Amino acid sequence: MKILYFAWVRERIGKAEEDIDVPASVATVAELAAWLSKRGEEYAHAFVNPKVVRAAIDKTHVRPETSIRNAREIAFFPPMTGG
Amino acid sequence: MKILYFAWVRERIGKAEEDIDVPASVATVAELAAWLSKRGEEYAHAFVNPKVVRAAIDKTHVRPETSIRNAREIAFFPPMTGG
Amino acid sequence: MSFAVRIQREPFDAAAESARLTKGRTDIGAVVSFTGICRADEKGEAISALTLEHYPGMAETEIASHVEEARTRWPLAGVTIIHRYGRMVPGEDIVLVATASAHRDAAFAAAEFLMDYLKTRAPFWKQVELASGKVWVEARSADDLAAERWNEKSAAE
Amino acid sequence: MSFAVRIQREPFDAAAESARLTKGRTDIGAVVSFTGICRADEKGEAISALTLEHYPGMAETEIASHVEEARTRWPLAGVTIIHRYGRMVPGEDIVLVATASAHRDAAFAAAEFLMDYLKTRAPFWKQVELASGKVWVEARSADDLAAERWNEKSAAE
Repeated sequence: MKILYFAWVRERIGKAEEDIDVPASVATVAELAAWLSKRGEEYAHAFVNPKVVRAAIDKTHVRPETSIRNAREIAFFPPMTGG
Repeated sequence: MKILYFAWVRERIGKAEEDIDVPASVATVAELAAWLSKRGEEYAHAFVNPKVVRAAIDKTHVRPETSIRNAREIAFFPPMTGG
Repeated sequence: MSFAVRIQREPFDAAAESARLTKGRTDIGAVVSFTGICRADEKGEAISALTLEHYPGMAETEIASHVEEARTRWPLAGVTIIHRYGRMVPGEDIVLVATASAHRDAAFAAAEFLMDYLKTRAPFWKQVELASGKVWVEARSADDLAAERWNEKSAAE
Repeated sequence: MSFAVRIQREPFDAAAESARLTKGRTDIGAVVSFTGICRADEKGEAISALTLEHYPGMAETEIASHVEEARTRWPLAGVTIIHRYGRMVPGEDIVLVATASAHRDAAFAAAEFLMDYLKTRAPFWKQVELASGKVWVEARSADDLAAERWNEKSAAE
């Protein structure tokens, strides 16, 4: 599964994207964030306050409880501050 | 007293401005409009529906009951349609 | 600070006027520019031209006093208003309101406030040329309502 | 009809973009243009530059879908949105939203709706360069509230 990181999520994890084999037991966006945060200190730091991290599946905003089944690309990022 | 007319008030009366000696008994804007409307058919036509004619004294919007004492310049015109 | 009101027969350059508001400044985060343009129809009827008549002297003073009122309501860094008079054909610019502020809410609100005023209270009168002849445009009650809301807000504050 | 969304690193010409919306048309009575500009301060602190990061692909699609939503809400004759990414210094234009319609209320409302969206929901992230170093700007709750009001309106209709 392709996972993208933006802004300070990207900076904390230290990479903009990666391909990861996610176990089938990880079913939702929130579970994926929890699973990632156990991969190392940099991930734990990025997801220390999971409520402020937003996500998109295949370039569409999703909620923490959204299923990641069939997702090709999942992105994690802080609240948007454009314009 | 200098009196100005704009838009269809001007067209109906047939002039853009004139200097008139207004009797001292004419005290308010509404009374001036009524007095003017007796000066001829063109005036009567302009003031046929006095409620839709607006007025300004010395370039400030005024109400029908406003006194015309001390006015140097009085203008009559339809509701504004700028912009 | 740049606050300017111009009443003129000549066309204007909306882009250059907006650019002037921000030139050399780094405290402006938002510029809103409204351009009113002569359409080829008025209330559903085709028109070939419009003519705007105004009350010289009163128009400038009244508009300037509304710019002052906008400055007391919102933190503005600049305002430019240009209103043309005379005859214009469809496609020609009629009026420009440009506002500048640190933040977008003030710039948007001031531009709408000033346009609502110009449509209903500024001493301008519009005549259009229909196929059947020239007619004076009647005041739209929707425009009056748009201008009224600012008074309601003020009264409610 | 001209509806365009561009995400680009390069500066844009706000004036030329607004002019393009009305070129050759006589059914447009109102053009509202909003330009967002890099200020020399962020929440009271001096900044020397900002950098905007975005999610390529998602940004274009999301913004275009909000332009579509604006078209269903208001009768629009054209919309142009340009959002830059990369590093910008104070005084540089960041974002442009230009809307065209027969009447001013639709043009104003659509421009505000689209700006509220861009500020809160479009996938862009802003980092500023303070004297003390680079920091990511936190989302402002005022901006979220501004975007929320469109949902409330929709729910109330």
